Amino acid sequence: MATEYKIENRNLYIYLDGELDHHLAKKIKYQCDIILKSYPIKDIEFDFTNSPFIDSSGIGVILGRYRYVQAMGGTVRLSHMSPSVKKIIHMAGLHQLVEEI
Amino acid sequence: MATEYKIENRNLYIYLDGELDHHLAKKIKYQCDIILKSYPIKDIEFDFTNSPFIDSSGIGVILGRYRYVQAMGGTVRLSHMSPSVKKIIHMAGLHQLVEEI
Amino acid sequence: MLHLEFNSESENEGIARIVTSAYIMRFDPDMEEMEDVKTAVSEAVTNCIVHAYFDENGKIEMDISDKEQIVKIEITDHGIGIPDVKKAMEPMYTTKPEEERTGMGFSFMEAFMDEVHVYSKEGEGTKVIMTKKMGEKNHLNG
Amino acid sequence: MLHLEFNSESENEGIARIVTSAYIMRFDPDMEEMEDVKTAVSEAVTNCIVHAYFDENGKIEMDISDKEQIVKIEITDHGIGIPDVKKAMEPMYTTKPEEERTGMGFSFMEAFMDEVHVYSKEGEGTKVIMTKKMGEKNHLNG
Ligand SMILES: Nc1ncnc2c1ncn2[C@@H]1O[C@H](COP(=O)(O)OP(=O)(O)O)[C@@H](O)[C@H]1O
Ligand SMILES: Nc1ncnc2c1ncn2[C@@H]1O[C@H](COP(=O)(O)OP(=O)(O)O)[C@@H](O)[C@H]1O
Repeated sequence: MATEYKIENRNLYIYLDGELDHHLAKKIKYQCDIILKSYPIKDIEFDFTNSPFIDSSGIGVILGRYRYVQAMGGTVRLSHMSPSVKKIIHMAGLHQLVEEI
Repeated sequence: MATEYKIENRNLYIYLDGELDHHLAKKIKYQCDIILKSYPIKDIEFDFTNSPFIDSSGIGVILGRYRYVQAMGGTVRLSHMSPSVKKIIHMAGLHQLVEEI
Repeated sequence: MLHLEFNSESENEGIARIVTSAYIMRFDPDMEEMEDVKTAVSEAVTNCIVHAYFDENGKIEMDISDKEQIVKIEITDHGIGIPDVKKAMEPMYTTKPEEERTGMGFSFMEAFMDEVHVYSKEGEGTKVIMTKKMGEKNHLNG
Repeated sequence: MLHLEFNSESENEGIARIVTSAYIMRFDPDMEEMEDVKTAVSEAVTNCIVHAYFDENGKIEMDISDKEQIVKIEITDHGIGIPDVKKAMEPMYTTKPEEERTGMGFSFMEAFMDEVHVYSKEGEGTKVIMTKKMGEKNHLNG
Protein backbone atom coordinates (compact mmCIF):
# COMPACT_ATOMS: atom_id res chain seq x y z
CA MET A 1 0.00 0.00 0.00
CA ALA A 2 2.49 2.65 -1.14
CA THR A 3 3.47 4.29 -4.38
CA GLU A 4 6.43 2.46 -5.93
CA TYR A 5 9.27 3.82 -8.02
CA LYS A 6 11.23 1.75 -10.54
CA ILE A 7 14.23 2.97 -12.47
CA GLU A 8 15.09 1.17 -15.71
CA ASN A 9 17.73 2.59 -18.03
CA ARG A 10 16.83 6.26 -18.12
CA ASN A 11 13.14 5.64 -17.39
CA LEU A 12 11.41 6.34 -14.08
CA TYR A 13 8.22 4.34 -13.53
CA ILE A 14 5.89 5.64 -10.83
CA TYR A 15 3.23 3.13 -9.81
CA LEU A 16 0.73 5.38 -8.07
CA ASP A 17 -1.08 3.95 -5.11
CA GLY A 18 -4.08 5.90 -3.88
CA GLU A 19 -5.92 8.99 -4.98
CA LEU A 20 -3.62 11.55 -6.63
CA ASP A 21 -4.57 14.59 -4.54
CA HIS A 22 -2.44 17.23 -2.82
CA HIS A 23 -1.54 14.74 -0.06
CA LEU A 24 -0.08 12.16 -2.45
CA ALA A 25 1.28 14.88 -4.79
CA LYS A 26 3.51 16.22 -1.98
CA LYS A 27 4.98 12.77 -1.39
CA ILE A 28 5.60 12.17 -5.09
CA LYS A 29 7.26 15.55 -5.55
CA TYR A 30 9.54 14.83 -2.60
CA GLN A 31 10.49 11.36 -3.84
CA CYS A 32 10.99 12.50 -7.44
CA ASP A 33 13.25 15.34 -6.34
CA ILE A 34 15.57 12.80 -4.72
CA ILE A 35 15.52 10.39 -7.66
CA LEU A 36 15.93 13.02 -10.37
CA LYS A 37 18.97 14.44 -8.56
CA SER A 38 20.66 11.04 -8.35
CA TYR A 39 19.83 9.34 -11.65
CA PRO A 40 20.05 10.54 -15.28
CA ILE A 41 16.30 10.06 -15.87
CA LYS A 42 14.97 11.01 -19.30
CA ASP A 43 11.39 9.75 -19.40
CA ILE A 44 8.83 9.37 -16.61
CA GLU A 45 5.78 7.11 -16.66
CA PHE A 46 2.92 7.55 -14.19
CA ASP A 47 0.97 4.29 -13.90
CA PHE A 48 -2.62 4.91 -12.72
CA THR A 49 -3.62 1.25 -12.29
CA ASN A 50 -4.12 1.76 -8.55
CA SER A 51 -5.08 5.43 -8.65
CA PRO A 52 -8.66 6.02 -9.74
CA PHE A 53 -8.73 9.71 -8.80
CA ILE A 54 -6.89 12.91 -9.65
CA ASP A 55 -7.55 16.58 -8.95
CA SER A 56 -5.76 19.82 -9.84
CA SER A 57 -2.99 19.13 -7.31
CA GLY A 58 -2.31 15.89 -9.19
CA ILE A 59 -2.20 17.83 -12.45
CA GLY A 60 0.32 20.16 -10.79
CA VAL A 61 2.72 17.39 -9.81
CA ILE A 62 2.64 15.82 -13.28
CA LEU A 63 3.14 19.21 -14.94
CA GLY A 64 6.10 19.93 -12.62
CA ARG A 65 7.82 16.63 -13.57
CA TYR A 66 7.01 17.25 -17.23
CA ARG A 67 8.76 20.62 -17.14
CA TYR A 68 11.82 19.03 -15.56
CA VAL A 69 12.34 16.19 -18.04
CA GLN A 70 11.17 18.19 -21.02
CA ALA A 71 14.06 20.62 -20.48
CA MET A 72 16.43 17.73 -21.23
CA GLY A 73 14.43 16.36 -24.14
CA GLY A 74 12.56 13.76 -22.10
CA THR A 75 8.87 12.89 -22.03
CA VAL A 76 6.10 12.02 -19.59
CA ARG A 77 3.75 9.07 -20.19
CA LEU A 78 0.49 8.34 -18.38
CA SER A 79 -0.71 4.73 -18.38
CA HIS A 80 -3.77 2.77 -17.27
CA MET A 81 -5.95 5.80 -16.59
CA SER A 82 -9.57 5.27 -15.55
CA PRO A 83 -12.16 7.22 -17.58
CA SER A 84 -12.53 9.77 -14.78
CA VAL A 85 -8.77 10.35 -14.51
CA LYS A 86 -8.60 10.70 -18.28
CA LYS A 87 -11.41 13.25 -18.23
CA ILE A 88 -9.53 15.49 -15.77
CA ILE A 89 -6.26 15.15 -17.72
CA HIS A 90 -8.09 16.30 -20.86
CA MET A 91 -9.93 19.14 -19.12
CA ALA A 92 -6.55 20.41 -17.92
CA GLY A 93 -5.13 20.13 -21.45
CA LEU A 94 -2.35 17.90 -20.18
CA HIS A 95 -2.90 15.39 -23.00
CA GLN A 96 -1.29 17.90 -25.35
CA LEU A 97 1.99 17.64 -23.44
CA VAL A 98 2.17 14.03 -22.35
CA GLU A 99 1.77 10.64 -23.98
CA GLU A 100 -1.24 8.51 -23.01
CA ILE A 101 -0.71 4.79 -23.20
CA MET B 1 -27.32 -2.62 -5.64
CA ALA B 2 -30.12 -4.00 -3.48
CA THR B 3 -30.71 -7.07 -1.38
CA GLU B 4 -32.49 -9.74 -3.42
CA TYR B 5 -35.00 -12.33 -2.33
CA LYS B 6 -35.54 -15.63 -4.13
CA ILE B 7 -38.21 -18.18 -3.26
CA GLU B 8 -37.63 -21.78 -4.36
CA ASN B 9 -39.93 -24.54 -3.10
CA ARG B 10 -40.17 -23.74 0.59
CA ASN B 11 -36.79 -22.01 0.73
CA LEU B 12 -36.24 -18.26 0.98
CA TYR B 13 -32.83 -17.10 -0.24
CA ILE B 14 -31.76 -13.64 0.88
CA TYR B 15 -28.80 -12.28 -1.08
CA LEU B 16 -27.61 -9.52 1.22
CA ASP B 17 -26.24 -6.40 -0.42
CA GLY B 18 -24.37 -4.02 1.85
CA GLU B 19 -23.36 -3.97 5.47
CA LEU B 20 -25.83 -5.79 7.72
CA ASP B 21 -26.39 -3.05 10.29
CA HIS B 22 -29.59 -1.65 11.82
CA HIS B 23 -30.35 0.24 8.59
CA LEU B 24 -30.33 -2.87 6.41
CA ALA B 25 -31.80 -5.03 9.19
CA LYS B 26 -34.97 -2.87 9.23
CA LYS B 27 -35.43 -3.34 5.48
CA ILE B 28 -34.89 -7.09 5.67
CA LYS B 29 -37.34 -7.49 8.55
CA TYR B 30 -39.96 -5.54 6.59
CA GLN B 31 -39.45 -7.57 3.41
CA CYS B 32 -39.37 -10.90 5.24
CA ASP B 33 -42.58 -10.11 7.10
CA ILE B 34 -44.35 -9.71 3.75
CA ILE B 35 -42.84 -12.84 2.21
CA LEU B 36 -43.34 -15.08 5.25
CA LYS B 37 -47.00 -14.09 5.40
CA SER B 38 -47.60 -14.96 1.74
CA TYR B 39 -45.50 -18.09 1.16
CA PRO B 40 -45.15 -21.34 3.11
CA ILE B 41 -41.43 -20.84 3.72
CA LYS B 42 -39.65 -23.48 5.77
CA ASP B 43 -35.93 -22.67 5.50
CA ILE B 44 -34.16 -19.34 5.08
CA GLU B 45 -30.66 -18.81 3.72
CA PHE B 46 -28.76 -15.55 4.22
CA ASP B 47 -26.05 -15.22 1.57
CA PHE B 48 -23.22 -12.91 2.73
CA THR B 49 -21.30 -12.80 -0.57
CA ASN B 50 -21.92 -9.05 -0.87
CA SER B 51 -22.14 -8.25 2.82
CA PRO B 52 -18.75 -8.08 4.52
CA PHE B 53 -20.04 -6.57 7.77
CA ILE B 54 -22.51 -7.41 10.52
CA ASP B 55 -23.17 -5.93 13.96
CA SER B 56 -25.59 -6.78 16.79
CA SER B 57 -28.56 -5.38 14.82
CA GLY B 58 -27.75 -7.89 12.09
CA ILE B 59 -27.61 -10.65 14.69
CA GLY B 60 -31.05 -9.50 15.84
CA VAL B 61 -32.67 -9.76 12.44
CA ILE B 62 -31.25 -13.26 11.82
CA LEU B 63 -32.33 -14.39 15.27
CA GLY B 64 -35.85 -13.03 14.66
CA ARG B 65 -36.18 -14.98 11.38
CA TYR B 66 -34.71 -18.06 13.07
CA ARG B 67 -37.40 -17.96 15.78
CA TYR B 68 -40.10 -17.66 13.16
CA VAL B 69 -39.10 -20.62 10.96
CA GLN B 70 -37.89 -22.73 13.86
CA ALA B 71 -41.42 -22.70 15.29
CA MET B 72 -42.56 -24.61 12.17
CA GLY B 73 -39.57 -26.95 12.11
CA GLY B 74 -37.55 -24.89 9.63
CA THR B 75 -33.93 -23.85 9.71
CA VAL B 76 -31.71 -20.85 8.96
CA ARG B 77 -28.52 -21.18 6.92
CA LEU B 78 -25.73 -18.62 6.58
CA SER B 79 -23.53 -18.83 3.50
CA HIS B 80 -20.39 -17.18 2.12
CA MET B 81 -19.48 -15.36 5.33
CA SER B 82 -16.25 -13.38 5.46
CA PRO B 83 -13.94 -14.17 8.42
CA SER B 84 -15.07 -11.01 10.23
CA VAL B 85 -18.78 -11.80 9.79
CA LYS B 86 -18.13 -15.34 10.99
CA LYS B 87 -16.32 -14.00 14.06
CA ILE B 88 -19.35 -11.91 15.08
CA ILE B 89 -21.76 -14.79 14.46
CA HIS B 90 -19.66 -16.98 16.75
CA MET B 91 -19.26 -14.31 19.43
CA ALA B 92 -23.04 -14.02 19.51
CA GLY B 93 -23.40 -17.80 19.79
CA LEU B 94 -25.59 -17.83 16.70
CA HIS B 95 -23.63 -20.72 15.16
CA GLN B 96 -25.30 -23.01 17.71
CA LEU B 97 -28.70 -22.27 16.18
CA VAL B 98 -28.03 -21.90 12.48
CA GLU B 99 -26.23 -23.87 9.82
CA GLU B 100 -23.07 -22.40 8.31
CA ILE B 101 -22.36 -23.34 4.73
CA MET C 1 -8.92 15.36 15.59
CA LEU C 2 -12.15 15.05 13.70
CA HIS C 3 -15.67 16.06 14.63
CA LEU C 4 -18.77 14.77 12.86
CA GLU C 5 -22.41 15.71 13.44
CA PHE C 6 -25.36 14.05 11.79
CA ASN C 7 -29.06 13.37 12.17
CA SER C 8 -30.32 10.25 13.87
CA GLU C 9 -31.24 8.49 10.64
CA SER C 10 -30.23 4.92 10.09
CA GLU C 11 -28.57 5.64 6.75
CA ASN C 12 -25.98 7.68 8.67
CA GLU C 13 -24.75 4.58 10.51
CA GLY C 14 -22.73 3.70 7.43
CA ILE C 15 -21.30 7.21 7.24
CA ALA C 16 -20.11 7.01 10.85
CA ARG C 17 -18.36 3.71 10.07
CA ILE C 18 -16.79 5.05 6.88
CA VAL C 19 -15.43 8.14 8.60
CA THR C 20 -14.00 5.92 11.33
CA SER C 21 -12.33 3.61 8.80
CA ALA C 22 -10.88 6.56 6.90
CA TYR C 23 -9.52 8.10 10.08
CA ILE C 24 -7.84 4.97 11.41
CA MET C 25 -6.22 4.21 8.05
CA ARG C 26 -3.31 6.34 9.30
CA PHE C 27 -2.41 3.52 11.73
CA ASP C 28 -2.18 1.05 8.84
CA PRO C 29 -4.56 -1.31 10.69
CA ASP C 30 -5.04 -4.89 9.62
CA MET C 31 -8.45 -6.04 8.44
CA GLU C 32 -9.48 -7.37 11.82
CA GLU C 33 -8.56 -4.23 13.75
CA MET C 34 -10.48 -2.19 11.19
CA GLU C 35 -13.61 -4.32 11.50
CA ASP C 36 -13.43 -4.33 15.30
CA VAL C 37 -13.42 -0.54 15.56
CA LYS C 38 -16.12 -0.20 12.88
CA THR C 39 -18.36 -2.61 14.79
CA ALA C 40 -17.92 -0.75 18.09
CA VAL C 41 -18.81 2.55 16.38
CA SER C 42 -21.79 0.96 14.68
CA GLU C 43 -23.13 -0.26 18.03
CA ALA C 44 -22.77 3.11 19.75
CA VAL C 45 -24.30 5.10 16.87
CA THR C 46 -27.18 2.65 16.44
CA ASN C 47 -27.97 2.97 20.16
CA CYS C 48 -28.36 6.73 19.75
CA ILE C 49 -30.78 6.24 16.87
CA VAL C 50 -32.78 3.38 18.39
CA HIS C 51 -32.75 4.16 22.11
CA ALA C 52 -31.82 7.81 22.65
CA TYR C 53 -34.15 9.32 20.05
CA PHE C 54 -36.46 6.35 19.19
CA ASP C 55 -37.43 7.51 15.72
CA GLU C 56 -37.64 11.18 16.52
CA ASN C 57 -35.07 13.34 14.86
CA GLY C 58 -32.04 14.19 16.97
CA LYS C 59 -28.41 15.12 16.59
CA ILE C 60 -25.55 12.68 17.04
CA GLU C 61 -21.94 13.76 17.46
CA MET C 62 -18.81 11.73 16.91
CA ASP C 63 -15.32 12.88 17.88
CA ILE C 64 -12.23 10.94 16.88
CA SER C 65 -8.74 11.78 18.02
CA ASP C 66 -5.48 9.96 18.63
CA LYS C 67 -2.38 10.19 20.77
CA GLU C 68 0.55 7.79 20.78
CA GLN C 69 -1.23 5.13 18.71
CA ILE C 70 -4.30 5.22 20.98
CA VAL C 71 -7.45 6.16 19.12
CA LYS C 72 -10.27 7.73 21.14
CA ILE C 73 -13.84 7.80 19.87
CA GLU C 74 -16.59 9.76 21.61
CA ILE C 75 -20.21 9.33 20.57
CA THR C 76 -22.72 11.73 22.05
CA ASP C 77 -26.48 12.11 21.90
CA HIS C 78 -28.90 14.50 23.60
CA GLY C 79 -31.68 11.95 23.90
CA ILE C 80 -33.49 10.22 26.75
CA GLY C 81 -30.40 9.08 28.65
CA ILE C 82 -29.85 5.83 30.55
CA PRO C 83 -31.27 5.59 34.08
CA ASP C 84 -28.96 2.75 35.18
CA VAL C 85 -25.75 2.51 33.13
CA LYS C 86 -24.41 -0.51 35.01
CA LYS C 87 -27.56 -2.50 34.28
CA ALA C 88 -27.65 -1.30 30.65
CA MET C 89 -24.14 -2.64 30.12
CA GLU C 90 -24.98 -6.14 31.35
CA PRO C 91 -24.73 -8.75 28.60
CA MET C 92 -28.08 -9.46 26.91
CA TYR C 93 -29.84 -6.61 28.71
CA THR C 94 -32.15 -4.71 26.39
CA THR C 95 -35.21 -2.52 26.88
CA LYS C 96 -36.41 -3.22 23.33
CA PRO C 97 -36.60 -7.00 22.80
CA GLU C 98 -39.76 -6.44 20.73
CA GLU C 99 -37.65 -4.54 18.19
CA GLU C 100 -35.27 -7.51 17.91
CA ARG C 101 -32.54 -5.80 19.91
CA THR C 102 -30.22 -8.42 21.35
CA GLY C 103 -28.65 -6.57 24.28
CA MET C 104 -25.22 -7.30 22.79
CA GLY C 105 -24.35 -3.71 21.80
CA PHE C 106 -22.31 -2.75 24.86
CA SER C 107 -20.76 -6.24 25.03
CA PHE C 108 -19.45 -5.83 21.48
CA MET C 109 -18.09 -2.36 22.26
CA GLU C 110 -16.27 -3.79 25.28
CA ALA C 111 -15.00 -6.83 23.38
CA PHE C 112 -13.60 -4.79 20.49
CA MET C 113 -12.17 -1.73 22.25
CA ASP C 114 -9.69 -1.54 25.13
CA GLU C 115 -11.84 0.76 27.25
CA VAL C 116 -15.49 1.80 27.15
CA HIS C 117 -16.85 4.53 29.43
CA VAL C 118 -20.48 5.57 29.44
CA TYR C 119 -21.72 8.85 30.92
CA SER C 120 -25.45 9.42 30.91
CA LYS C 121 -28.11 11.51 32.54
CA GLU C 122 -31.82 10.84 32.22
CA GLY C 123 -33.50 13.39 29.98
CA GLU C 124 -30.19 14.90 28.91
CA GLY C 125 -28.35 12.33 26.88
CA THR C 126 -25.50 9.88 26.74
CA LYS C 127 -21.80 9.98 25.92
CA VAL C 128 -19.84 6.84 25.11
CA ILE C 129 -16.04 7.17 25.16
CA MET C 130 -14.06 4.28 23.72
CA THR C 131 -10.30 3.90 23.32
CA LYS C 132 -8.14 1.36 21.58
CA LYS C 133 -4.41 1.04 21.12
CA MET C 134 -3.76 0.43 17.45
CA GLY C 135 -1.23 -1.99 16.04
CA GLU C 136 -1.38 -4.33 19.02
CA LYS C 137 -2.60 -7.36 17.05
CA ASN C 138 -3.95 -9.07 20.15
CA HIS C 139 -7.32 -9.75 18.60
CA LEU C 140 -10.08 -11.89 19.93
CA ASN C 141 -10.29 -15.18 18.17
CA GLY C 142 -13.85 -15.62 17.01
CA MET D 1 -27.60 17.26 7.09
CA LEU D 2 -24.08 16.43 8.07
CA HIS D 3 -21.37 18.56 9.67
CA LEU D 4 -17.69 17.63 9.66
CA GLU D 5 -14.79 19.42 11.28
CA PHE D 6 -11.14 18.50 10.88
CA ASN D 7 -7.62 19.88 11.06
CA SER D 8 -5.92 21.34 8.00
CA GLU D 9 -3.74 18.28 7.39
CA SER D 10 -3.44 16.88 3.93
CA GLU D 11 -4.38 13.35 5.01
CA ASN D 12 -7.84 14.72 5.81
CA GLU D 13 -8.49 15.56 2.13
CA GLY D 14 -9.30 11.90 1.59
CA ILE D 15 -11.66 11.87 4.57
CA ALA D 16 -13.60 14.86 3.18
CA ARG D 17 -13.99 13.05 -0.14
CA ILE D 18 -15.05 9.80 1.51
CA VAL D 19 -17.69 11.54 3.64
CA THR D 20 -18.99 13.27 0.53
CA SER D 21 -19.19 10.00 -1.41
CA ALA D 22 -20.94 8.27 1.47
CA TYR D 23 -23.46 11.11 1.78
CA ILE D 24 -24.37 11.31 -1.89
CA MET D 25 -24.80 7.53 -2.17
CA ARG D 26 -28.43 8.20 -1.20
CA PHE D 27 -28.98 9.72 -4.66
CA ASP D 28 -27.74 6.53 -6.32
CA PRO D 29 -25.28 8.59 -8.41
CA ASP D 30 -23.47 7.16 -11.38
CA MET D 31 -19.69 6.88 -11.32
CA GLU D 32 -19.17 10.16 -13.15
CA GLU D 33 -21.46 12.22 -10.91
CA MET D 34 -19.69 10.74 -7.89
CA GLU D 35 -16.22 11.62 -9.19
CA ASP D 36 -17.32 15.13 -10.18
CA VAL D 37 -18.57 16.00 -6.70
CA LYS D 38 -15.53 14.37 -5.06
CA THR D 39 -13.20 16.43 -7.23
CA ALA D 40 -14.98 19.70 -6.40
CA VAL D 41 -14.76 18.92 -2.67
CA SER D 42 -11.12 17.97 -3.00
CA GLU D 43 -10.32 21.32 -4.63
CA ALA D 44 -12.12 23.37 -1.98
CA VAL D 45 -10.62 21.47 0.96
CA THR D 46 -7.11 21.54 -0.51
CA ASN D 47 -7.39 25.30 -0.94
CA CYS D 48 -8.09 25.68 2.79
CA ILE D 49 -5.00 23.64 3.64
CA VAL D 50 -2.66 25.18 1.07
CA HIS D 51 -3.84 28.79 0.90
CA ALA D 52 -5.94 29.62 3.95
CA TYR D 53 -3.62 28.13 6.57
CA PHE D 54 -0.35 27.56 4.59
CA ASP D 55 0.98 24.76 6.78
CA GLU D 56 -0.14 26.17 10.06
CA ASN D 57 -2.76 24.19 11.85
CA GLY D 58 -6.32 25.40 11.38
CA LYS D 59 -9.86 24.08 11.45
CA ILE D 60 -11.84 23.25 8.34
CA GLU D 61 -15.59 22.73 8.35
CA MET D 62 -17.71 20.92 5.81
CA ASP D 63 -21.52 20.95 5.80
CA ILE D 64 -23.51 18.76 3.45
CA SER D 65 -27.26 18.90 3.08
CA ASP D 66 -29.82 18.19 0.44
CA LYS D 67 -33.26 19.29 -0.65
CA GLU D 68 -35.22 18.01 -3.60
CA GLN D 69 -32.26 16.19 -5.15
CA ILE D 70 -30.04 19.25 -4.87
CA VAL D 71 -26.97 18.61 -2.75
CA LYS D 72 -25.37 21.62 -1.09
CA ILE D 73 -21.80 21.53 0.17
CA GLU D 74 -20.30 24.33 2.27
CA ILE D 75 -16.59 24.38 3.01
CA THR D 76 -15.37 26.94 5.52
CA ASP D 77 -11.98 28.01 6.85
CA HIS D 78 -10.92 30.73 9.27
CA GLY D 79 -7.65 31.45 7.49
CA ILE D 80 -6.16 34.39 5.62
CA GLY D 81 -9.11 35.06 3.32
CA ILE D 82 -9.09 36.12 -0.33
CA PRO D 83 -8.56 39.82 -1.09
CA ASP D 84 -10.10 39.67 -4.58
CA VAL D 85 -12.47 36.76 -5.09
CA LYS D 86 -13.23 37.60 -8.71
CA LYS D 87 -9.56 37.54 -9.63
CA ALA D 88 -8.94 34.35 -7.59
CA MET D 89 -11.64 32.59 -9.59
CA GLU D 90 -10.08 33.42 -12.95
CA PRO D 91 -8.84 30.33 -14.78
CA MET D 92 -5.12 29.64 -14.21
CA TYR D 93 -4.82 32.34 -11.55
CA THR D 94 -2.71 31.17 -8.63
CA THR D 95 -0.69 32.91 -5.93
CA LYS D 96 1.50 29.84 -5.42
CA PRO D 97 2.96 28.77 -8.77
CA GLU D 98 6.21 27.86 -6.97
CA GLU D 99 4.29 25.15 -5.08
CA GLU D 100 3.09 23.70 -8.37
CA ARG D 101 -0.44 25.02 -7.94
CA THR D 102 -2.13 25.24 -11.33
CA GLY D 103 -4.86 27.81 -10.71
CA MET D 104 -7.41 25.23 -11.86
CA GLY D 105 -9.08 24.65 -8.50
CA PHE D 106 -11.99 27.06 -8.85
CA SER D 107 -12.38 26.17 -12.54
CA PHE D 108 -12.85 22.50 -11.62
CA MET D 109 -15.36 23.41 -8.89
CA GLU D 110 -17.32 25.45 -11.42
CA ALA D 111 -17.09 22.77 -14.11
CA PHE D 112 -18.30 19.98 -11.85
CA MET D 113 -20.98 21.70 -9.76
CA ASP D 114 -24.03 23.67 -10.89
CA GLU D 115 -23.28 26.70 -8.75
CA VAL D 116 -20.23 27.87 -6.82
CA HIS D 117 -20.38 30.88 -4.50
CA VAL D 118 -17.35 32.17 -2.61
CA TYR D 119 -17.59 34.48 0.40
CA SER D 120 -14.33 35.69 1.86
CA LYS D 121 -12.93 38.39 4.08
CA GLU D 122 -9.23 39.10 4.46
CA GLY D 123 -7.91 37.92 7.81
CA GLU D 124 -11.18 36.16 8.66
CA GLY D 125 -11.56 33.28 6.27
CA THR D 126 -13.40 31.88 3.31
CA LYS D 127 -16.63 30.00 2.70
CA VAL D 128 -17.28 28.12 -0.54
CA ILE D 129 -20.89 27.07 -1.17
CA MET D 130 -21.46 24.64 -4.01
CA THR D 131 -24.69 23.04 -5.20
CA LYS D 132 -25.48 20.34 -7.69
CA LYS D 133 -28.69 18.73 -8.79
CA MET D 134 -28.20 14.98 -8.62
CA GLY D 135 -29.44 12.49 -11.17
CA GLU D 136 -29.32 14.94 -14.07
CA LYS D 137 -26.79 12.96 -16.14
CA ASN D 138 -25.78 16.00 -18.17
CA HIS D 139 -22.10 15.44 -17.60
CA LEU D 140 -19.24 17.19 -19.27
CA ASN D 141 -17.59 15.09 -21.87
CA GLY D 142 -13.88 14.99 -21.17
N1 LIG E 1 -27.59 6.11 23.68
C1 LIG E 1 -28.53 5.51 24.49
N2 LIG E 1 -29.56 6.23 24.95
C2 LIG E 1 -30.50 5.65 25.76
N3 LIG E 1 -30.46 4.34 26.13
C3 LIG E 1 -29.44 3.59 25.70
C4 LIG E 1 -28.43 4.12 24.86
N4 LIG E 1 -27.55 3.12 24.58
C5 LIG E 1 -27.99 2.04 25.23
N5 LIG E 1 -29.14 2.29 25.93
C6 LIG E 1 -29.88 1.34 26.78
O1 LIG E 1 -29.01 0.27 27.12
C7 LIG E 1 -29.60 -0.97 26.71
C8 LIG E 1 -28.54 -1.96 26.30
O2 LIG E 1 -27.86 -1.50 25.14
P1 LIG E 1 -27.12 -2.54 24.17
O3 LIG E 1 -26.20 -3.38 25.00
O4 LIG E 1 -26.48 -1.77 23.09
O5 LIG E 1 -28.25 -3.48 23.61
P2 LIG E 1 -29.47 -3.19 22.58
O6 LIG E 1 -29.16 -1.99 21.75
O7 LIG E 1 -29.51 -4.44 21.77
O8 LIG E 1 -30.71 -2.99 23.40
C9 LIG E 1 -30.57 -0.60 25.63
O9 LIG E 1 -31.59 -1.57 25.47
C10 LIG E 1 -31.10 0.75 26.12
O10 LIG E 1 -32.09 0.60 27.10
N1 LIG F 1 -9.56 29.02 1.07
C1 LIG F 1 -8.73 29.95 0.54
N2 LIG F 1 -8.09 30.85 1.35
C2 LIG F 1 -7.25 31.78 0.85
N3 LIG F 1 -6.98 31.91 -0.47
C3 LIG F 1 -7.58 31.06 -1.34
C4 LIG F 1 -8.48 30.05 -0.88
N4 LIG F 1 -8.91 29.35 -1.95
C5 LIG F 1 -8.33 29.92 -3.03
N5 LIG F 1 -7.54 30.96 -2.68
C6 LIG F 1 -6.78 31.84 -3.59
O1 LIG F 1 -7.32 31.70 -4.90
C7 LIG F 1 -6.29 31.31 -5.81
C8 LIG F 1 -6.89 30.42 -6.89
O2 LIG F 1 -7.36 29.21 -6.35
P1 LIG F 1 -7.49 27.92 -7.26
O3 LIG F 1 -8.26 28.25 -8.49
O4 LIG F 1 -8.04 26.81 -6.44
O5 LIG F 1 -6.00 27.57 -7.71
P2 LIG F 1 -4.74 27.01 -6.91
O6 LIG F 1 -5.18 26.34 -5.65
O7 LIG F 1 -4.11 26.05 -7.86
O8 LIG F 1 -3.85 28.19 -6.61
C9 LIG F 1 -5.25 30.65 -4.96
O9 LIG F 1 -3.96 30.65 -5.58
C10 LIG F 1 -5.29 31.47 -3.69
O10 LIG F 1 -4.57 32.67 -3.83
